Amino acid sequence: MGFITDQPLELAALARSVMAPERGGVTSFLGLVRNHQGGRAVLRLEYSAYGPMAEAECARIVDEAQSRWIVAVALQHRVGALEVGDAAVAVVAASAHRDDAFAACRYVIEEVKRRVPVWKREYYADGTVAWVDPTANLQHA
Amino acid sequence: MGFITDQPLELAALARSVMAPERGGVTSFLGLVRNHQGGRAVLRLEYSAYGPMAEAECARIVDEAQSRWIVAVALQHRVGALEVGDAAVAVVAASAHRDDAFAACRYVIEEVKRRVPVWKREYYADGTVAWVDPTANLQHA
Amino acid sequence: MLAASHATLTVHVLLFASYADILGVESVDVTMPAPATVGAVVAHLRALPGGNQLPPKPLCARNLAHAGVDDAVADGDELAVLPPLAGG
Amino acid sequence: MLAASHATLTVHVLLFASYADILGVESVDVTMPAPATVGAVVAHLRALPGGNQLPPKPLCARNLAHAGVDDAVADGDELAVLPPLAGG
Repeated sequence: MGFITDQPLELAALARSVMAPERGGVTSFLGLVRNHQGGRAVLRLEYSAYGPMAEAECARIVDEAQSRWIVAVALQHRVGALEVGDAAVAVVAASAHRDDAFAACRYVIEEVKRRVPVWKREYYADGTVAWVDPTANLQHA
Repeated sequence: MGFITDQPLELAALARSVMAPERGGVTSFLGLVRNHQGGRAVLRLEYSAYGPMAEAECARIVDEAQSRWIVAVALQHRVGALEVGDAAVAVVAASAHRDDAFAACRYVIEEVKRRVPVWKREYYADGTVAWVDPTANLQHA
Repeated sequence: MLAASHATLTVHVLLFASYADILGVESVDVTMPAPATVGAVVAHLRALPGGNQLPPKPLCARNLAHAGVDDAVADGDELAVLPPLAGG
Repeated sequence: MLAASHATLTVHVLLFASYADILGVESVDVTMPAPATVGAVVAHLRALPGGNQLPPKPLCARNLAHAGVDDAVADGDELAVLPPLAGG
């Protein structure tokens, strides 16, 4: 199962891939396509990736989290055409200790946003289209 | 939908109950039945609750989280006979900001463990049975 | 009536999990001189057969909310004595 | 051979998203005098038609890993110039 996929993300399936009887705490994060961006209504969007690097960077981030905490991590980022409300990214961290599960889950989503080469082209209700630049916009989930 | 249920917990359904297009960040926590407790192998267990108070306390905790952060929270705790690996508690926090989603999710699971009147009777591989006392055992997820 | 000191109150006590095992009952009505505190009801329970296995200051809830041992109880209250919580 | 200063290297440059729009291509091979840095390749790209719309110090990746503008490039490297990331 690759980290980058053009299929809908299934949180339950991703969670099952890391859940185990010795890991009693499972923390997850879903990032959904929001219906607004910088005050404009978003109709739909397209995610694209630098695929080989995105896979490599996701693998590095997961390895880092699994080295730093006693945790099993699953991660997927969706690309292609997404609708408002669709999940764009899913992270699951399972651990015997919920401190580790929460810390690893948070680390992974922060690093994904900071490091994984993915871009987002948004189609707005007013007919305009734009590549999203989060560095020019303080509002993000 | 009550906070206390004797039915299997469904994370996806719980998440759908708070997901919305204006809430782009969804953090969740699942607490699973572990296969060991204080070094002993656990076969199965039974959760019981002081039902009316557990419902009231869960409602108070969710209200507190929703007052403190801009977030929508869903919470369920399962009671009855559970097997190793089953989810005993599920928390979902959805927000426009992932800081709020993570903080609220963490707050809710900590307060549930601290305040909600639920007890756990464990059946061990060696034939013994015991009420679990987390205050006598530092190892917990 | 001569004095409030003759007044009594009755509290409906609930016991759970290991505490129900200790006392052999899941509920009991306790009638005490009024006024009374949560701690006074607990002291009454600890004088029952097996009750000395209850801790002197257990976790308690009055009318579905956590209560301290110094909190007052009123006639008709539901007082739950809660073993260490193990949810989550 | 007389001098290393005559040596060259060729880097396979990838452009994405808004940067591909700016330069009108998604990949281009750049041949430069060796040795060279990531920054030197970017300077070369900024001299192409439309290239002045690229920032002087964009996010870059060399052979699938993030790289700084002062990092060296080698003949045959894949150098990706990355617009602001928007994943998650």
